[in-house]
Amino acid sequence: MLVVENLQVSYGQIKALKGISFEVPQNKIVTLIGSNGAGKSTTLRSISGLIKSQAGSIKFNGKEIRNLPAHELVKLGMNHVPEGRKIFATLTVYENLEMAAWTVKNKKLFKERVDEVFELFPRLKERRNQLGGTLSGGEQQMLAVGRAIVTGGNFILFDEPSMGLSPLLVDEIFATIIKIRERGATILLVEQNAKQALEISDYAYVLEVGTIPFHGPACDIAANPKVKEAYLGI
Amino acid sequence: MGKKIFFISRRMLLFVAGALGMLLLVLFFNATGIFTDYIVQIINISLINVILAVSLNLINGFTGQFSIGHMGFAAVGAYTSATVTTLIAKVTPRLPYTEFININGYIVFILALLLGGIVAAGIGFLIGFPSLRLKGDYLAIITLGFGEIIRTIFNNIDYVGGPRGLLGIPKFSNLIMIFVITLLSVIAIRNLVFSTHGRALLSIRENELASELVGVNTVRYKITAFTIGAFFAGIAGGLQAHLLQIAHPTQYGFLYSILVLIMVYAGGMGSITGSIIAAFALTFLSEGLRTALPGLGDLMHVKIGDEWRMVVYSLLLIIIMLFRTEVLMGMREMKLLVPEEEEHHGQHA
Amino acid sequence: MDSMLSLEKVTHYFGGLKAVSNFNLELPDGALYGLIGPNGAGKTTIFNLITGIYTPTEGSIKLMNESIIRKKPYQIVHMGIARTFQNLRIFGSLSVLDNIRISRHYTVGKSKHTGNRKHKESSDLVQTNLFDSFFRTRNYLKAERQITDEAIDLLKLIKLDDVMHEQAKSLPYGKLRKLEIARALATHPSVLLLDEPAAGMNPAEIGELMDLIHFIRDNFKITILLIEHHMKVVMGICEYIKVIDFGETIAEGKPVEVANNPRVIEAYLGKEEGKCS
Amino acid sequence: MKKKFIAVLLTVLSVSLILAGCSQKTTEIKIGGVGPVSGEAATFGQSTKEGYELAVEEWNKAGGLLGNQIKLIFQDDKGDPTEAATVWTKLISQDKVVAIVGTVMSKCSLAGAPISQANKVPMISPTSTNPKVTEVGEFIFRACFIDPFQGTVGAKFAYENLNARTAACIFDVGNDYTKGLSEFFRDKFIELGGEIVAFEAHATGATDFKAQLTKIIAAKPDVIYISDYYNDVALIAKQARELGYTGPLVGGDGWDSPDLVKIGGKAVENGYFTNHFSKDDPSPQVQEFVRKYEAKFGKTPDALAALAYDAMVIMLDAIKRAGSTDPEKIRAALAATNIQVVSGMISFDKNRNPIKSAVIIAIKDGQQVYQTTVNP
Amino acid sequence: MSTFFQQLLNGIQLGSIYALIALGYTMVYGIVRLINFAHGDFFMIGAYAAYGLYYALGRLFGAGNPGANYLVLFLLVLGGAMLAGGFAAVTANRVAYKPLRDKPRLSSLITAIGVSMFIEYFFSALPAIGPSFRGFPEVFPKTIIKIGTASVSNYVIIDVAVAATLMVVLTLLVKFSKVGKAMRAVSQDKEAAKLMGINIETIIGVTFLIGGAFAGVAGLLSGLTYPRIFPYMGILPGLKAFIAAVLGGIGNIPGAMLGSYIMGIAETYANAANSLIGEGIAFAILIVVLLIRPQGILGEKTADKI
Repeated sequence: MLVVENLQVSYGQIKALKGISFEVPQNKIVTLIGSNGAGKSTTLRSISGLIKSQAGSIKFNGKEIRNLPAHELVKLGMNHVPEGRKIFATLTVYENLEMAAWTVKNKKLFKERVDEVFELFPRLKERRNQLGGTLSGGEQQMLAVGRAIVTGGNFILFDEPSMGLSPLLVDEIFATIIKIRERGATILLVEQNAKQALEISDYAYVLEVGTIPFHGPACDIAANPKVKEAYLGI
Repeated sequence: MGKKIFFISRRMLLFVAGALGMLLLVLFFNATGIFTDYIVQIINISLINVILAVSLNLINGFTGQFSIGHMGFAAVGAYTSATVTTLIAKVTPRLPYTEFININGYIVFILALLLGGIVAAGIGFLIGFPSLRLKGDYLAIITLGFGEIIRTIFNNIDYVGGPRGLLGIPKFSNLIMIFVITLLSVIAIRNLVFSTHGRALLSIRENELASELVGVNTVRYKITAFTIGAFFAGIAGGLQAHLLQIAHPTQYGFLYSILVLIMVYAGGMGSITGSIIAAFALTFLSEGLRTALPGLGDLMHVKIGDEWRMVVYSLLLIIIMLFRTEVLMGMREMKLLVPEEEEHHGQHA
Repeated sequence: MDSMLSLEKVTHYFGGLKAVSNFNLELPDGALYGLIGPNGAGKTTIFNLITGIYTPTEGSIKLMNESIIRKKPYQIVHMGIARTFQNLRIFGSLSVLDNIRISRHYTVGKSKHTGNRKHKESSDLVQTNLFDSFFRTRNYLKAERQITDEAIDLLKLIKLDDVMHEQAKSLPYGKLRKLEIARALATHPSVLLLDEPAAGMNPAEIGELMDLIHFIRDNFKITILLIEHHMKVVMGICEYIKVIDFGETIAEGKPVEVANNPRVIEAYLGKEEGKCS
Repeated sequence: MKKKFIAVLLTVLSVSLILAGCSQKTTEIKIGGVGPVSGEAATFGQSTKEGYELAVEEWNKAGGLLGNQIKLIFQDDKGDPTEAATVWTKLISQDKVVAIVGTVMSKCSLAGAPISQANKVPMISPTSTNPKVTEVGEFIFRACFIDPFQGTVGAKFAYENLNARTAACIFDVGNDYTKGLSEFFRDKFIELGGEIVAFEAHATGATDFKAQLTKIIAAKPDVIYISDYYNDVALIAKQARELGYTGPLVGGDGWDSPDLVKIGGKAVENGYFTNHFSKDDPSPQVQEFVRKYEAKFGKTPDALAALAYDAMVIMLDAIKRAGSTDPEKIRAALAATNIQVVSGMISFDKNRNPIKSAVIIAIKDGQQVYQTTVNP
Repeated sequence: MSTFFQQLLNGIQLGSIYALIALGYTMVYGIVRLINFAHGDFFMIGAYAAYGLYYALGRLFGAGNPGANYLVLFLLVLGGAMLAGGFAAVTANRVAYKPLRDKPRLSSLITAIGVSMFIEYFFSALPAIGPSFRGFPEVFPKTIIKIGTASVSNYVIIDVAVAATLMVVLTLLVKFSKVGKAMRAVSQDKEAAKLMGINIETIIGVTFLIGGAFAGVAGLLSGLTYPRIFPYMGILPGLKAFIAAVLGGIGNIPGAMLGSYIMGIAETYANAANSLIGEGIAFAILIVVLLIRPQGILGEKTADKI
């Protein structure tokens, strides 16, 4: 579904991605793991059009999408749940969902999806008129995921969905990701919490300072001592 | 060089010599009639603008603060120095003020200028305080407000003429005087910028928090930048008042402060060389259009009146901004302004 | 052994949110301490409290038995605490050398500062003031040369002297991290706080970094407190580790003890559910 | 390096452009004209420029000056003293004009006058009322009244003809002309035995004067003296009427513009102002001027246009009488001026201020009506 | 006491006009963090458009007395002023600000100053407009109403009513419409907005359009109330409105309204108390407020993440 080849991104003179290649097959969960600053977020951001890449190719359903503006990609069905959640703090929960439905012109469809979100996260329903900024970290993450559901893309990029959440919440978020996959979506997941990410993923790529030294099925990677050593540190 | 307290490097000597050479050249051209008094006048105004731009650059470009009320300081300097000289001119009417060589007059003038600078520095010191609490646009607005308040105050002091302006100021400013003072101001600011204190200012611009956390007293240095910037603006104001022989509240309004800001920006934030070039270029451009536009009109057989001059000027400004954002010098300096010992080490390496 | 830096019952609120709760820390002289915990656990907040960016709601912070609460950040630096940042805060458009020279700045123009008891040479610096700068007096040049020489020496020690004339922002990431450490060192600290020094480094660079940290501790005889995500670094170099989560200490001890603490493993590394095994 | 090159190129270009202006023809007599045609005072500069142009065109049609055609070199001073000083040096040193007519704002004339004086280039300002302007030296003249005269005449008129015993003033705090008028009005009015019940200022460029007017009206003056220019006068009058004031309004020559009634409408009825001339004056000079001006520019002239025209004519006449372009001779001729221009019979006193009578004009049914003439 | 009431009315009227200008300033700042110095000139353009349209319509409907239905005429002129102001703002955004979006903020600021200068000098130089003052027509016949000792013209009511209506409309728009929510979303987090599929340039354009249209209306109202227009008329009200916006907390819509009324009323009372220094009062208030509350009255503090 998504094929990335030799993607290169630089910030000024600093090369953040030095030509990485990977692919995400239909209806799979693929995870990119790696330490802080390895270029995980940069990868997601260049795929979803938030930053410009200098070279390479990104094919989405066979179409070259490299350096298309982000809002166009949303129309093509790509959703990006960004790092730090990026909830609109002065918009209510419901309004946040409305914004997520910017490209959804069908009102009925929107209603259905909102109901779906509220079913998935009853906490959000309780707080539907509360401002985004007043939610707790976990609720914000739920909202961020909820927004992706409302937008209804079939390809979702998750950037560190577990960051700053208590273990219980992390479980909940990961469970949701699996549910979203079950609904037919394809997922590219970026995580620091490698163990759990690997558990729910089908395939994994390890990112290390702008390169991918190795990759493989998630279980293999989890078992790979080199990963443990380089990434987990013990 | 033994026990000398001051150290003047060879490069600085070269810079001063070069500058003085240019001065002599201008004087020579003026004497032979190649440069009319008009050109000299534009040079005078450009030089004053150089002081204004370089001193604003110290605050905005080097320290990263955002002041847009710079002419307020110039007003303080102009009014203070001019009040002193006009007063002295009144009580000692026999001092031949208008003569070319007039040692007594010049001593009075220079002391008055310094006084103007010091009073302006005092105001700058006060205006520096909001910079401790406010950043960016908010600081800009406060400085704008202070500038306007200063103007309003002068407008209401009848002793200095109120809206009539302060009149009868002796004409002490001439090319040589302005040139020398501009040169000294530029050297002083350059010395400051290329010093440990200057690096402290730069570090505030680069990252205020990091600056504080490597031990720079950012509070003190921000106020210092405002104070020194104001001092030189005050000197420039004094020079201008003694050139035009009038100080008028409307000369120190918001629009003029903005023009200085444009010079700083166009030349490159954090480049003394850039400010110098931009002050000259923009002053000459605005005057050049006076001649160029009617000439262009003749070519096209249409009459282009003087009212179009500022239209073209502002249009050029927009075009420059759109197509050249790191205008002119960026942050670089011409070699002569970089101390030898800093050539490789310095921030402009 | 005396305690170099001590935090007692430090609590800090952001609005109603408790970011740090009842936090205690005793840093012995010359220690190499690690502070770990998941993202958002409050580690950086502790650094901000120590360096005076925030004032704790409750509790005391003492450097060599002198309270540093309510001191300005720059004063705390002068007293001997230096730090680096999680997100680099380099003076990007200045040269590498200037980045260092700025740190040496505080010794200039100050007639009296608390100074550092171990680094007497800092107070031997020639004092200069604005006047000296304006007129480039001999006194000034002497001081300037001293600052520059010291800065170059430091860069040589840290092995950044080959790039000292480069504009800082043009350096590769790993070197920027090093530069930030060097810049902190240039203030002649007694205590050095490192906020995720290994973030964004590749394994080779990380190895170098670990050596560097050891080297710094031994060579400069300073106390180091380090926040790090990279367990290899933490486990590899720290003598003692404190683990916090949600503002509270959940475990502490020697690396091996901490690494095997189930609470730590769960909080920090995530729960293992065992789909793969 | 490219940037530096561009910068140098720009500078060189500008310098050469300026230098290019040096080439000159000799069959013309060059007269400098100065006024603000850009910036906030542009509207005054526009009228002034038109006044100059009309006079020069007329003289050129009539055969020019001393056998040569007159070339008017008009320059914009933007209402900025710095620009004025530059313009003066340009006209004198670059364009080599024999005389300068200008400029509008006193602050600009004051920046230009010392340069004229030092270079001995005769200058006449059409409208700068600040007494200091001509005090700069013997080469500096003006074509308008100075502040004290008009203020005094206005006060006398209000006290004697309108029988006002209490008066209020409103003026522009940032404009020396309007402030001066109000101050002299106040002093004279008090001297005559009247009482000033309110003396209010407003900011330059303000459009809302209700705060001041409310205060003025509460003080119940018999007359309000508005020393502003017509555009402000119209607004002030409107707002005063809105706030319920019905009494007379008095002002100075700044009122004289066809736009006063256009903007002010009924509000300026029962208004009186002192002026240099009345455009309804049947005298041939006035009628001729109004007709020609209307023909050329398609609008009725205001006081600024008339004074600019007069100033130019006075200067041209002096050069003609001097019979040469020698500055000293022109100066002497100027000092001996005695001609009939649009604003009356003009001669200069020893301070080079015009000795001329003022007229008082009333506004009735949207028309300017000549009331009376007051001699100095 | 009676003058106190009269001055209050005066202040409210002035505040209403400031508010319409300040809203545009604040909205644009909120969304692109640009102090749009040319905003005051959109106000001027609105006034000229209304002026031109009025006479054009007058010619259409018969000279001198353009139609009997003042309300229709007023609404037409109002529409014209809004369109002109909005169009000018959108054009300035497209031509001068958009290309600089990723550049340092100061370059757009300087460009905005350039745009402002250009519009003013250009209008002044244009023979069809020229630098002269023009009288603004009385679109409505003016009547004076006496309330006790205070007297009020129907224009005061029109000003306040139009401003209030527009402010209510804007508030509703921003609060409830999808575009309004998108405006809030974009001003808060451009990146997240992009990820929702919002074309932020469109939203920025809409913001300029609304801001410019409001400035245009303010131009018309100002023309009606203070019937004198000229190319430089936007500078001072623009500056004052800008200060009002900062006072209320720049980027904050209710703040701009509040700040404007505070400015209008404070300025009126200050002028009444001592007209000589009344001019400086706006700045004095501003400085005092900002020193006490740097983010403005209703502004929110933005924390710098360390």
